[in-house]
Amino acid sequence: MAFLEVQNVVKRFGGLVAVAGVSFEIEPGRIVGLIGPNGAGKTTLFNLIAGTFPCDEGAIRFCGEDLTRSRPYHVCRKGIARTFQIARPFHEMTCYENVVVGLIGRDGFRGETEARRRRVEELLEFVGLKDFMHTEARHLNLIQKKLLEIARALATRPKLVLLDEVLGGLNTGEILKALDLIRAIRDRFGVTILWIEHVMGALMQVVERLLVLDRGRLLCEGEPAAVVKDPRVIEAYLGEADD
Amino acid sequence: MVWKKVVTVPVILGLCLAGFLPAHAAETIKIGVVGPRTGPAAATGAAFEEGIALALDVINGEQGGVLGKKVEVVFEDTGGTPEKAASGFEKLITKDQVVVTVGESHSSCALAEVPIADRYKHPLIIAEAWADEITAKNSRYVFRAGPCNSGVVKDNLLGFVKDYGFKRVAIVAENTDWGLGIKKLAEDGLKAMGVEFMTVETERQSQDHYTELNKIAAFQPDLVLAFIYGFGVHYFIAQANETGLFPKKALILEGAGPPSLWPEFWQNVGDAGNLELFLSRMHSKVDFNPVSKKFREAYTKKFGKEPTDYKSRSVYDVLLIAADALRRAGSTDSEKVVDALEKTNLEVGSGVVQFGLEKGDYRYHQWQPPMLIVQWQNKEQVVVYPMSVKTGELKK
Amino acid sequence: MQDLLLYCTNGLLLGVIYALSALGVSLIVGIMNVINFSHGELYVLAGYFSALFARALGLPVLAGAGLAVAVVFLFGLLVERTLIRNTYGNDMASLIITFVLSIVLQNAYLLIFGPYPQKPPNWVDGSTRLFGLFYYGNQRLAALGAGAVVIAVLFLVVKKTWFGKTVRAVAQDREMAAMVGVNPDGVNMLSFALGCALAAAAGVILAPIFPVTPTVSVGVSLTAFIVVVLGGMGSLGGCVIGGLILGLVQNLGSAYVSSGYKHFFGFFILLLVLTVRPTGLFGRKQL
Amino acid sequence: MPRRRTQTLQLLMALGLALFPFFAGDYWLHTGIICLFYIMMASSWNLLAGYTGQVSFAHAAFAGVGAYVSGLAAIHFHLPPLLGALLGMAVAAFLGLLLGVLCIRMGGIYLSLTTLAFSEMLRIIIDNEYEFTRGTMGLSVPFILPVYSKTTAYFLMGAVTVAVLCVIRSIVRSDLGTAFRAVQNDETAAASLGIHVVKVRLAAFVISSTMAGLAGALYGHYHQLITPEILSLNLMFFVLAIAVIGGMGTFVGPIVGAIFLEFLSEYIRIYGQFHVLLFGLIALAVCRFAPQGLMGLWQRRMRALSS
Repeated sequence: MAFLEVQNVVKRFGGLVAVAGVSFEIEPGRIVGLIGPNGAGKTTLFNLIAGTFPCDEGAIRFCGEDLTRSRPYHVCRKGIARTFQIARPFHEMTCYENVVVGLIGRDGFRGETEARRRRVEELLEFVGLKDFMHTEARHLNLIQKKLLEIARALATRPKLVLLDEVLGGLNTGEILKALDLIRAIRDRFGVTILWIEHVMGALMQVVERLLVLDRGRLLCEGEPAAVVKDPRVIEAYLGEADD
Repeated sequence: MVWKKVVTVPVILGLCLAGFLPAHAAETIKIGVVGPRTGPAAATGAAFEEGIALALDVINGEQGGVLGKKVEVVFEDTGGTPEKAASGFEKLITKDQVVVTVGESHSSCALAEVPIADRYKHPLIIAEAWADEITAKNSRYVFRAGPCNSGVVKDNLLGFVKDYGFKRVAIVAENTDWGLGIKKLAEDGLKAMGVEFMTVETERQSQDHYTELNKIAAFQPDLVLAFIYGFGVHYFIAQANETGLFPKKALILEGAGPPSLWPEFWQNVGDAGNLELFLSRMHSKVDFNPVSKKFREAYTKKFGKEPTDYKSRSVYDVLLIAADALRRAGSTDSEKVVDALEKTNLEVGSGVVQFGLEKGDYRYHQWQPPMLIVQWQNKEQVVVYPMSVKTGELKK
Repeated sequence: MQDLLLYCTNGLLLGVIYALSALGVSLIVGIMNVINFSHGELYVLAGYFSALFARALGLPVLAGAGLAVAVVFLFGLLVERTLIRNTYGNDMASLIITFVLSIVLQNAYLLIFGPYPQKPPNWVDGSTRLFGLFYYGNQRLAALGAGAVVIAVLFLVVKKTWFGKTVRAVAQDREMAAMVGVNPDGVNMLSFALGCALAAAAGVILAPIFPVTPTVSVGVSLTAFIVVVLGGMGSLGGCVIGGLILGLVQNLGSAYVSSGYKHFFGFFILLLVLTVRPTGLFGRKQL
Repeated sequence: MPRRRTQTLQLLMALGLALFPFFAGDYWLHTGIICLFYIMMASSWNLLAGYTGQVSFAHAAFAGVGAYVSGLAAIHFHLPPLLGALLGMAVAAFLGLLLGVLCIRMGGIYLSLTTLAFSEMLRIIIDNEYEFTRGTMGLSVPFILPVYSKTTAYFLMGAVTVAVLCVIRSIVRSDLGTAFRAVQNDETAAASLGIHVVKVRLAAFVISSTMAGLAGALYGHYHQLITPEILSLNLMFFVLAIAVIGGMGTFVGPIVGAIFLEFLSEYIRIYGQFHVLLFGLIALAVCRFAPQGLMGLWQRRMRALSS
């Protein structure tokens, strides 16, 4: 039984085929990178896994359960959490409340308890937003919003987290901290990570496997070092550079 | 910042409190008028205002006021909706402290006002709300010196149908309390007379009556009784003309009255208005008595035109009745005013008013004025019914 | 049988009129995702202006009508710039603001024009016998013709012209359109005003048959919403079909069921369609 | 504001409200009762529109459902008005659930238009089923209490209003309230965190419809007259304007808005027909320049003062 199994999924928007039959598997406890040029269908693939869009064809199985037709809330309760390419915190709510949404989404409406308060504080401390606990999310900067999304996603006690571009716009020091954080997510919470990223250099330091998507298809997958040397991958990226 | 609050808070509080304080001792006697000044029937409100001005000239002028004081009228808008009417009427009683209230031209509003008149034991004289139920409730405090549906149907419409020998009558009625109420009475009357008839209901707000007209045309009537109040009847007449029903095949008798007198009538119906019939309480060539003559002269003098909407005189009449009752009661005490009203025997523009005193049905506290059926003939009003006062022949 | 023919004819003819009065809503919702609640008020405004220009200024009826549409177009530009622009992306804010605007306009008309109906002169008089069966007012037939022309012109503009292509580009993807050099703000302003002008066109065409009062606007807006939802938001073709369906249903319903329930049937069909097919009969997207 | 001062203020307000009937005349008492009705209506609409971002135009219609069900039950089955109000509330809840199931998954503009259609259908039925509902003439119903007394009615309405407000407050502060706001802020993000968006919205819709039904039933019995006017867009506009002017999405906003508008409308009553125009203009200005309403302005001011 595979942990996450994506089987030949297809997604079309009108005439455009965004994802054209992608299959792969992920083992638990790994940090897996997902790369590819712009418009390769990476975020669409995330949306299919998370249930935001229904697949036109194919199947998605997670821990032996079929999630192909599942709605996003159901996918989440099964243990897949995500962040968004453009951060989408609940702007009019405080950081604390943002994290609480993740908790009640997973556990139901159980009311505020001391244990829950501690857990929220822990999560915010983990991503380094403890000082902003009672700040409304719209007052945060871009990086902080991304961090808040991660804390919120972790609050749902996921087995798999889908990270969509966490490093964009960060300077070198910040990137190093973020990489530590991502490692810590896996090590401390035992969460598997599937991670879309454009900042290749940083990505390579952390991931243990790479998937490369191009024009809706899986170009290749494997060890990061091997993948980046693959001529098809180089061509895909060079092709993009030519545009 | 603090000094600002120190000033503003007492000012606001003071303003609020000022509103709660009861009105100080009255130097005038206040009479309330209820009627639609806004909404679809706002034209009636305008007619009421003319009638009020003329009545006040008489009451405060030649009659020298009431109980040694001048009379002041407070005109409250009902918007033609019962809720607004009820709260406005209650406001007249509790806030303005009027001693008697007159007016109204919507049955629904009047019916909402009856329980309030009862609750506050406040005399209410209805001028132009026709539903039988208003007086049929037999409230001690509610009077009507105006037409009621039963009176209109029995005394006028059925007589008209019979005397002119119409054979097939179509009834079109708006689906409101008034429309459906008077429709029922007309149906019963026609059935009793053995005249063939059919009925179509319509929406008051509707601007398109082709479907209803098609149904009516299929029946091939020679008279259409239209119980639609407001502009709807204008559209109905114009479209009846377009579809070739009126006046070629059948005449239309509009059972509400004033809409055929409103200034927009000719704009909306165009030439199709010719030969249309309608109910009215007033006609320039028919003077019932010296009071109606005086009203017409005063109106022409004050407004520089002939009175058109008869509801100006309806409210004029009830104001005179109220002033007369206050004088005879010798006090503003409502019980005494009601007693005085019950003994009313006063000549007003529509005739000599005497309220029915026998409890049991709608005739209690009701006085039915004589009604006319008028036909537009080349934009002239010709009275064609009752036969005794007609000023011309009915044209088909 | 003759009756049925008559009700159907009447229904179809009214259907074109309904489609005409819904075009403005359809265009605006299609491009901007904004439901213009004050649609009916703009319709009424144009009706007032056309009556005013024809009667007070003595302009020929059609010139007065054209001028009225132009004035409402300008008014539409103004409304978009001052009220709608900063609500983009928030459907509910634009809904609330146009709803409030509709109430404000209704009451402003009451203050300015009074509660009385205003009617521009008829373009043509008399009536014509159709199929040798029944009479139909000539003004209605003229309105029908004018309505058909407006619908046809709008289709041509949207499908064939540069403006139409730009507008459709914006409607499909605002960011992409902005990248290729289209100014979405300008397009929005123009399309909102165009939607208003379509409401106005309906107003001036229909005011001679159904004179305008401050309160008829509610009925106009409601009818337009039914038509737009029936046809599918933003689909102009659906809008025409929706209008025809509504016309037929209303006429057959009020003929064979109850004329008091005339307007009920439209709402009922709306609920029915939404239950079965939430995006309307021809909806291309869900808002 | 310091906690002490807030408490003192609340105490003073409660005292003022309790003593209100004893120094206000009949007329202002009446205004106060109407004001309580509007507070209930606007607060419950705000729970839906302000906290979950769904603009329903059927709120007045649900008040109408409550009023008519309770009124008809009182007339035909001699049900005491207070029990009738519960029945009206239940029927409003049930209809709210039906309508909600039908239109909530479409959301957004579809919801607004469907609720609009629903309220018009209801109005047409009431107009037409004249024999049963008394149509536009209105249904005369018994007073809310066995004996007519404005003061008692005021206290009854006041108690119910306070109860409704407490329920709203506890919902807003509960996890459900957090879910409401999450759904309003970003439904995609909320769904990705395991929130069942449709269920949460449906809950808001049903709760607010139920409260409208209760408010409507009490209002009808207080007036002793129920007319289709209660279902009209006019009342809907008034409720919406109160929430918008007071401040949507805040607890105090609708209360402040209701008091402000109701008393303003009494002060400018002499201008009769123009007060709706004035409200409209105020609401428009608030929408445009202060989308957070009076409460937003106040909070901004307090923040400016404290910093």
